[in-house]
Amino acid sequence: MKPSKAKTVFDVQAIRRDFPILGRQVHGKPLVYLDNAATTQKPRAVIDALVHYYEHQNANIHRAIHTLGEEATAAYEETRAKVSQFINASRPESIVFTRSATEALNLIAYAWGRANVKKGDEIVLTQMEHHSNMVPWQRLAQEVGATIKYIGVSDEGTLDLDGLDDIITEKTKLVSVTQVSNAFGTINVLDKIIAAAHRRGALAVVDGAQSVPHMPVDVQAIDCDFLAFSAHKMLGPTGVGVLYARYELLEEMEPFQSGGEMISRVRLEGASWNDVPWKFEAGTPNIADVIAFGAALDYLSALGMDNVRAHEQELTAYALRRLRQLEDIIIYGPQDTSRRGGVASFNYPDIHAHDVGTILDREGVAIRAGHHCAQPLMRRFDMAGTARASFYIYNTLEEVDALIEGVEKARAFFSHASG
Amino acid sequence: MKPSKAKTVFDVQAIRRDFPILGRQVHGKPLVYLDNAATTQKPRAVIDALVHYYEHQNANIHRAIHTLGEEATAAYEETRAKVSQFINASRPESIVFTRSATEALNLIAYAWGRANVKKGDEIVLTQMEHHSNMVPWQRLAQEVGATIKYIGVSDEGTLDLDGLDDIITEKTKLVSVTQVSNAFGTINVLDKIIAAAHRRGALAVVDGAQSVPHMPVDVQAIDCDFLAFSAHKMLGPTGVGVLYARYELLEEMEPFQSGGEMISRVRLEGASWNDVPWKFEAGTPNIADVIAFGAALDYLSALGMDNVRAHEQELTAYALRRLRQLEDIIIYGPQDTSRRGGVASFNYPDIHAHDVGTILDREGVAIRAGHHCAQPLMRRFDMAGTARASFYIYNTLEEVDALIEGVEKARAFFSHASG
Amino acid sequence: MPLDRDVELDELYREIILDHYRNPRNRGSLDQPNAIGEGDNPLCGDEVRVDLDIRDGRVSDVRFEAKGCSISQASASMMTEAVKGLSLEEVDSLFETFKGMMYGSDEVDVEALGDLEALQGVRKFPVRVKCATLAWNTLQEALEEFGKGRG
Amino acid sequence: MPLDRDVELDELYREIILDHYRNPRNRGSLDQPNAIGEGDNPLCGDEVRVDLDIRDGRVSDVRFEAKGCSISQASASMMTEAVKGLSLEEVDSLFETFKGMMYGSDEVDVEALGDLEALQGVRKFPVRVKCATLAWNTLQEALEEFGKGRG
Ligand SMILES: Cc1ncc(COP(=O)(O)O)c(C=O)c1O
Ligand SMILES: Cc1ncc(COP(=O)(O)O)c(C=O)c1O
Repeated sequence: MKPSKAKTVFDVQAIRRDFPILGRQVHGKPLVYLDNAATTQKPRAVIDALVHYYEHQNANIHRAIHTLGEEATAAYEETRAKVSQFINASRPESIVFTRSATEALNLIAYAWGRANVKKGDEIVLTQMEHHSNMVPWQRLAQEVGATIKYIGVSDEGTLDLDGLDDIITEKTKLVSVTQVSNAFGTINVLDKIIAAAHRRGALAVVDGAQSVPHMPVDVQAIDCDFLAFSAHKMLGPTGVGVLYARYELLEEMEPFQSGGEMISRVRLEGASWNDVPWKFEAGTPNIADVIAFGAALDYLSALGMDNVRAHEQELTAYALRRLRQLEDIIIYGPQDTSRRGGVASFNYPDIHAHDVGTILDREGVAIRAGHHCAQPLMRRFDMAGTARASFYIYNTLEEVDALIEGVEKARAFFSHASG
Repeated sequence: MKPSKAKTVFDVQAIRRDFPILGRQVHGKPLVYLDNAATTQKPRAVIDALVHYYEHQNANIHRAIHTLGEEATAAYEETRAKVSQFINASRPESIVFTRSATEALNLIAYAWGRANVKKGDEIVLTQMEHHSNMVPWQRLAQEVGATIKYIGVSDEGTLDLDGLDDIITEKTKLVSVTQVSNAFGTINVLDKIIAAAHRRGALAVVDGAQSVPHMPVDVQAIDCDFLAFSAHKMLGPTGVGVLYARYELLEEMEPFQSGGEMISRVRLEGASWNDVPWKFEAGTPNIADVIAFGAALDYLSALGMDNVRAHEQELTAYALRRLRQLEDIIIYGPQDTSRRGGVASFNYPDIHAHDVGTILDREGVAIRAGHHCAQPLMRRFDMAGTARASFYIYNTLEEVDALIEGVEKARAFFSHASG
Repeated sequence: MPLDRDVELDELYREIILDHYRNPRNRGSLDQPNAIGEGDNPLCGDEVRVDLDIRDGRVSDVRFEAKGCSISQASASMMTEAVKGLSLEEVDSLFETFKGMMYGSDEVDVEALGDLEALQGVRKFPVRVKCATLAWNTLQEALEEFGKGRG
Repeated sequence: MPLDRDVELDELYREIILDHYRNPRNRGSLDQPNAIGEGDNPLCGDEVRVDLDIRDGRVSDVRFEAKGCSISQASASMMTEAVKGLSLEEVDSLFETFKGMMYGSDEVDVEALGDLEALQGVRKFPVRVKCATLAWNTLQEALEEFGKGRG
């Protein structure tokens, strides 16, 4: 079967040339990187931004009176403004830099949760959450004596919103939901859930780790109170996460971590806090990587997030079509690509995902195999894990073909070996 | 006055060539970077390690079945082993990567402090702590109803250990002390304090942010229970901190943040934890920067930390000698360089440190001016801040001369302008 | 050292600024202020306190205390001279004009600023802008508190 | 596809391993085990449970249940065959030899390992080594617990 001739929405070959790692070979084969939901590769512009920073501007920020410090501070704050624009926040001060989406979620659980969730209160999650949007709430609930309720998942891998009114109730203090499932790719429709939360006076947290990198996300349109995501999943460096929060919430909240940068006055008897958002950025931040993240945002903005989404949708549709033709294979999540991000999650009943992953790796094809940090979802489907290919802007239809060939090889390997 | 002819312990000119930023000009003058206590510059080897990682190995770690992930995981864990060796920890599993020294201290306060410090207990700090080693304990104390006691500071800027037995008592649960003052450079003699803490059954935390980068530090010899420091202050990238802890303590402690990577099993009802140290590294870590930090450690190890210390001591002695010759100047901290790190902190009574800083910046000389995140120490000396020059391996005696010339210019400027 | 002069630096430290720094006007406190502002710059530790006596919608008296650099002290001193006697609306509009100058807006009528115009040179030194605006922000907070008290 | 064969892959998935994977020996549970181990590999979700009946210092019977990849299941199956009938000291020493092989020590007497030797190929696949050692680590924990119970 030949790759579809449909022209993709942008020039993928030109994009590929911006990513040095794509020239790499693995086991003598060209790298086919299909593990983008775990982390994406970085364009030259992001790598160059890091190098430029360390070769020309490196200094500690916010308190420096010298030129390097001044330049570094301006560049760091410029990324804050870019992030704010990227998700259409109403002001840059709504953006807090953390290490990762995980830390952003923990920050909410510690700084907002500890102060606002009490014994007998309820927190609502879904059965498809990533551990990072589940365990912090479980620990919070256990600590204060609150209860967690879960929105269930249908056999199709979508949220089961029947009975939402029994789940989100007067007792609900907080609802936290992923916008896109990292395990299956399901795109969740958030408006009903967020409206239900707000109707009950609860806050709405959105885990945007798999949505912000892949589609246009507008925090004002979604109407969420918090949004968390990670730079490394959207062309940026490792070590940078974003917490968006409504400004007034940040003003009310006590700090999470404390130390340098986040204080106003410190006396032996106690301290007072700096303004929002710096109040939440204790210690020397990850200056270089925040600045380089700005280059990643520029790169994505230049492509246009609508185009990113369209490209992934095309790849996903093609991948699902080809996978469906394989005998015995099980594919998880909605088949309709308008309700699905750039993720293809599948299994053979008699071949473990790890074994598929190892054989694909020998072909240069990098996928993820396992529970994808979503063990409760795996249990819901009574399995230990799946094989997951996930796409990004630099992937091609030919790479999908390589994936399919590799999967066929795994299948053949196991039957040949058994023959 | 000519720079002393004393040959320094290593070839500083060769070292300088490894640091691309040192070729930079500021306001038309060569950069003289003397703000190393805030953050240090990065050698080519560290920048190259970042570029190499992003061009060849970038992948998420610990759960990948593919080659990139395997290589990235191995490289990440290799840095852990290097850190462990660098501070002579008994095993790599004693090393937890955080964002910064600040986060390492917060981790202790949250994960150990919340569980072990109770109403009526006491925490002992010193008056010279950085805010990062003060505010987390103040908040902990306030939350649980504990009391903070401070070891005082003498006029010379050293710790006042008389009466230590009245400060560290049966009630003391934890003593946290900086090994080197970032504001004055004072090297604190820790053995008495740590022995007193242990005698009373309290734990000893050492803030190594200003010691580990500048001198040999051996956690087993110091006999501390925790040690915190930051990669960016020792040639490494921003966004990486280290928490060293006795392995048994890490085993007993509950996690700090939670989410991906740090779990063993997750069910809807709750979760169990991964092994130490991964239990404390929730979410995707700052992979690239941890790996590049390994290159920084290699660089320092090749120089030898004894030599680093000797070089800084030579620069400091020369700087103090020249500063003392300036009329009216006040120098803080011990004059004896065997008791002082590579920091020269000073003031003119009638010129504010900011004004000195601005004038030096026009000469290309970057120093820090202000409270150095040590407001309580500044208050102890009844001042708003100091001008601080801090040295590292690439600084030269000629750069000290440039500092002195700049300071003289500031002085002349203000008297000329007033004339 | 005339050949060596740094023009931007001279613009930052204009003679009038250094004069206010050395000989601050209206330094001290009022016995019975009816509005007080306290401000600090967390990034460098500058601190300022402004005491106001407001009568009939005008600043009838004002004093300041400040710890900080030449720019923040001079700015505070110049501010007290500039606002004394002004109506609260006039103070507001003067602050707007001043901010306009400090943040580089082109449409500012610097003539209206009188001596304050001397602080223009600070614009070239972005980290010092906060030093120049600290006293003004503190004044504004005091006036807001005062407004609430009456409102 | 004989020309296309990947030697290292064939070494990983030796025929005997695939046979144990498809036809696991000693799979199931014991009615009255006196030692039980449960282990998981947090990184990939593999899970294993080992039931033991220890009598007179020997493994008199053993069963396992496992969810996981071919390597972890085959390794568990081969392990049960290898340890059945051995004294606890012999189990210990076999595990040491096995670990020696998996972590690439040169001094290992692979002869002593019998069928287990087939797992050698896993060494070339570092991420899979944990799959191969999971059952063994679980066994060891069960024996330690057993030891404590008696100690
Ligand atoms: C849906 C979702 N939430 C949260 C996370 C956590 O992101 P990070 O590991 O960058 O903190 C991930 C990453 O795998 C994810 O896919
Ligand atoms: C003594 C001391 N402790 C802690 C810190 C905090 O380090 P970081 O900002 O890297 O967290 C610093 C840095 O200025 C320091 O000098």
